[in-house]
Amino acid sequence: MRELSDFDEMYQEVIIDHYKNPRNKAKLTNFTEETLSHNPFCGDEIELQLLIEDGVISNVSVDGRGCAISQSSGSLLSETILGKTIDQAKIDNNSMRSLLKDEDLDDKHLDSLADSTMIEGVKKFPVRIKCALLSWSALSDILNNY
Amino acid sequence: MRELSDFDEMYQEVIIDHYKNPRNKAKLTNFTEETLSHNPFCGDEIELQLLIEDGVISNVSVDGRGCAISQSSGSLLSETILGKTIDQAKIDNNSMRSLLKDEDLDDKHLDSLADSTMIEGVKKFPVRIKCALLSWSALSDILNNY
Amino acid sequence: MINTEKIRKDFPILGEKVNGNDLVYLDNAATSHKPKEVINSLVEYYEKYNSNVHRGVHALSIKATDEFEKARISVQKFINAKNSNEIIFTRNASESLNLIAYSWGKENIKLGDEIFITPFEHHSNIVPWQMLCKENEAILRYFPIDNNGDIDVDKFSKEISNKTKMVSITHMSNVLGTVLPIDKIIELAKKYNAVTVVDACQSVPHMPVDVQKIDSDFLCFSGHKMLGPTGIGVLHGKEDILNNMSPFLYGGDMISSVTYEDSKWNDLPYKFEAGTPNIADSIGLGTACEYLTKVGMDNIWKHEMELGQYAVEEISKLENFKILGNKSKELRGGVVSFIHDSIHPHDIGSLLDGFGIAIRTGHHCAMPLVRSYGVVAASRASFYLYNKKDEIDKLVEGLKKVEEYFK
Amino acid sequence: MINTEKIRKDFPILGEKVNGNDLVYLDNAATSHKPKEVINSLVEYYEKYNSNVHRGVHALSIKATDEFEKARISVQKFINAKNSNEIIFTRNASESLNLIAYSWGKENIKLGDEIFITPFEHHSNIVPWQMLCKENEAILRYFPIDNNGDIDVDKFSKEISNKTKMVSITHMSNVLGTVLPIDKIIELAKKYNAVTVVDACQSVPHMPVDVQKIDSDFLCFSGHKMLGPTGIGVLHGKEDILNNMSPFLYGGDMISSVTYEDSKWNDLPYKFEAGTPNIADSIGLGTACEYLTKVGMDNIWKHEMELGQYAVEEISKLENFKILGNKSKELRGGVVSFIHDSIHPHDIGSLLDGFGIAIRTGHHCAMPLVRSYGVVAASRASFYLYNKKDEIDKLVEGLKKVEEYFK
Ligand SMILES: Cc1ncc(COP(=O)(O)O)c(C=O)c1O
Ligand SMILES: Cc1ncc(COP(=O)(O)O)c(C=O)c1O
Repeated sequence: MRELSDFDEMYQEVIIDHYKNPRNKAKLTNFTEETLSHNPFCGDEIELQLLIEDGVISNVSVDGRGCAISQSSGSLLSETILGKTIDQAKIDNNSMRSLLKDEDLDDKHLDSLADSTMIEGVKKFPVRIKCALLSWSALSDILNNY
Repeated sequence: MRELSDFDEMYQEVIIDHYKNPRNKAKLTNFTEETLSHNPFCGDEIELQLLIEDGVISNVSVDGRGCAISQSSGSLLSETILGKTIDQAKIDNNSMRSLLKDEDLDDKHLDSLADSTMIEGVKKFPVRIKCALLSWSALSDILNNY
Repeated sequence: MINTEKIRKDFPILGEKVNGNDLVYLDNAATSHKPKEVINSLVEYYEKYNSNVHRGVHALSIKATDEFEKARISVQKFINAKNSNEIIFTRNASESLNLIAYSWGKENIKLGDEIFITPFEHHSNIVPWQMLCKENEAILRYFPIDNNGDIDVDKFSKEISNKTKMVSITHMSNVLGTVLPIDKIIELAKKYNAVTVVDACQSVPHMPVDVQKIDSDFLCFSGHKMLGPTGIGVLHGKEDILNNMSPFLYGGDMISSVTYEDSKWNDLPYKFEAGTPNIADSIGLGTACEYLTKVGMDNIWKHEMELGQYAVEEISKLENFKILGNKSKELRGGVVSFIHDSIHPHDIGSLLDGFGIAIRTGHHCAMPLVRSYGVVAASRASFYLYNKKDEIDKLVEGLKKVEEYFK
Repeated sequence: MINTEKIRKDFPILGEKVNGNDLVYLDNAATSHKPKEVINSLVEYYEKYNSNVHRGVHALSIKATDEFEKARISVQKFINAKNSNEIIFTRNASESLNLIAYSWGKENIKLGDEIFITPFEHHSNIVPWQMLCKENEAILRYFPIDNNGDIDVDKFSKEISNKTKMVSITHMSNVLGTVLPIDKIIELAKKYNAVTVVDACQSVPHMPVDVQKIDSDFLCFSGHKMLGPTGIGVLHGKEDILNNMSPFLYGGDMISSVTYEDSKWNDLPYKFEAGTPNIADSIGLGTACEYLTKVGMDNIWKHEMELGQYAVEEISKLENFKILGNKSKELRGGVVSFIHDSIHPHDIGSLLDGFGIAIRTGHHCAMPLVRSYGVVAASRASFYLYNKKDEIDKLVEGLKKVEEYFK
């Protein structure tokens, strides 16, 4: 029998905090990339703006509407990638997907993801993995052009 | 267990005779009505021509392609209706349908159908009733205009 | 009244455990469960008389054809259609609506014509008309809404005109549970000779529906929402209108003859049923109609109105939850959507699932409507003949725990 | 080789009696029977995890979605498609072909363009193209035939041209059992950039089919002919072509977003799957694919070629019967059509049914082809993995009795 406490792994304190107090939410006036990611089956949205200068993500904004998982994941993503090079952001993106697929990741990769690893608890709730990846898919959309 | 002899009721001698030697098959050059009836599920066809003069069917031709039942029924029909008035042909048409639905029919109606009653054996083989009625449907098509 | 406990025994799935809890299934507007009778009718078909229909002289084919056509008559009787050839089997209501748009719409909707739909529609009753209007340069208009968020029929009566060629409306909203005043709307439409379409996905399964009384030109619904199998839907159309329409899909069964150059169409209903039909599931749907009739559609509707009203009352007592749509009793069936001040529906849904409670969360394929309430998603509980009040109590208990959890 | 006796035990219907005789089912080209596994997978779905798919966060919906998508992957593997999103679930092959005609055809076939089909086609692969050509003022052409009644590829290579925009061919004739030289035809079509469609209704169920090897642009088949349930079919299309096509049916699931004014489409395969899918039967089809793979498509094909050849030989021995089509061994699967000098196929069919033998009689939805043999109807015996030689012996015995009877 599932207990409410089983959900604590998915809804970590950090997650709830990011959901209630999203970081880097303010729209940018100065940005080079912008994309909207959207889950057609549930309606959740993530709008991602990046300012990319000399191959570095020098500013980021994540805004959206949706569940605690998709929105906190977006907020966490913004902290993870801010200041990173394109290449490192690509590595983070792959790491994130590996993490949620339960593949092995070494410390270097985990460290680089920083607090974004806290979303890992959704693995027990596979249907919510899509929520966790919504913002990362937005990032892929942009990085695929680099 | 079904025996070959069970089929004798459907394939009466008269039926087989009319199938092998169809009556009134020759196309008319002088006719007032013509119609083609067709069973889309099996491809059987009946072409019916009537010469109607003063409300009487004074000549008839039935031609077609198909199974022993549909073709013999057409041949029998031609004998049944030849020389009849429109009204009597309409009554025969209804009688025929009643007969195959196993409804009660009095002798007057049965007599008027003449040998066409021999097709009654198909009642045991419901899927073949459509075959038996193909020519009668052609007749309906024409009589409905009267 | 109906005997819920007895009915529940007919539905094998209701004995399932979910996450260690008894299943509380409140997602009936998405799809309903199936009684043993319906499941057995599929098994019987496949184990005893599986065969292709309509063209066989052998015993299996004859039996399959008989049962298939009997199922059509069961459906005909269930909605009191005039003739069984007015019942077209489709895959689902979405296909039924597309059939109308493709076959009736493309030929009859002209430049500048208007089609009216309501803001309450499911995507399946929006997008086909959007596309038809784009292709034929017609105008898609929405019914006006009054201050309560209900359809404003008076205002509509001033907006409808001779330009209005079609009016397509849902009988009951799959989000709000509101029953629409289709009688008045159809009466108005007739005045202007507009063809009427009723999306009966949420009505035919839940209340008595009589197409001759409603007098709709077309009416569509899905089998899977009314105890039937997945993969089977119905289009009802008036015979003379269907007869004047071109076919939609082409192939086996729907033709009367084919030459290398040309083809002739078969009669109704086959003209609209191309290829091997979904024989087993048609038979299953027939069985479902008979099951529902046995229980009684009047009884079912009363039962669901009661559940709906009870759910509205109980959820309204929760401070931070808000019910979407009109709360009035007469206008509402067993569908209740709600939102929370701050907790997102998915999070609510996930936690409730932990307690074995199945609700639907999201846009319910009615994005424009849900968005009109200022949200992208809502939670929805929807009931059927086998639901009972204590399941609503469990739902409300669950919602309280969810709120506690996210405090 | 395959163990027919063991296989027969998996098919409950094969134990049925017909008119007091053991059922001898030789109507597999019309539809096949279903093994217990397939029937059970339907029952399990309805009794354990029935739910709507794709939009649910509750356990049943998650499980239903998982199994539905697993079924798609089973189908993908069965025909070795590159990607599971190339597998579109339809109702049947007829709908798959119509989808191509409506969605790809209407946009890409222009005035004066040519579409080639063969004289061997089923109505479902004729009529959609007749209608498309009428609407778009294109020309429907038929492959030339050589003196043996086979497709004349050499001659075709001189008739195909840059005007040829599409070539749609059956992989195996449902009347003659002939396997068409689709490799050569597709190679030729590619030279002229014509889009290729393969009607694989009679091949995918019976022989190993690899869509990447065939390299067809589209390929269609029906689940009910390959041990799967009725109501489910498949369209395979190459990803880039499908991506460039407009949707066909509009509604739930196939959209990505809807506003009152406009809609955006979902990704493949959902773009082509409007409304609630036929969830149970998709899962059933997946199970059928796995069953067939377990037996081995190579084994099945060998078995059927043998049965086909045996039937041709045995029926040829009967003086007044004539086999339709090419008798050569390599080109023929387990489908044998024949006519009698004077006895009509329906009469043959009725009498055989009396002995429990189910064959199909009529035009087999291929009127032009059957008529080209100077008849409106033929008798057809068609085999599958569970048929055995002694059933063919019974057929031949039956035919002798029929002849005796009508003497
Ligand atoms: C070669 C061929 N094409 C198309 C079809 C049509 O299949 P369905 O009726 O399942 O759509 C059939 C089956 O009758 C067939 O044999
Ligand atoms: C009101 C309404 N219309 C249309 C549909 C579409 O039904 P289906 O998905 O069975 O085609 C639904 C079900 O989701 C509905 O609730």
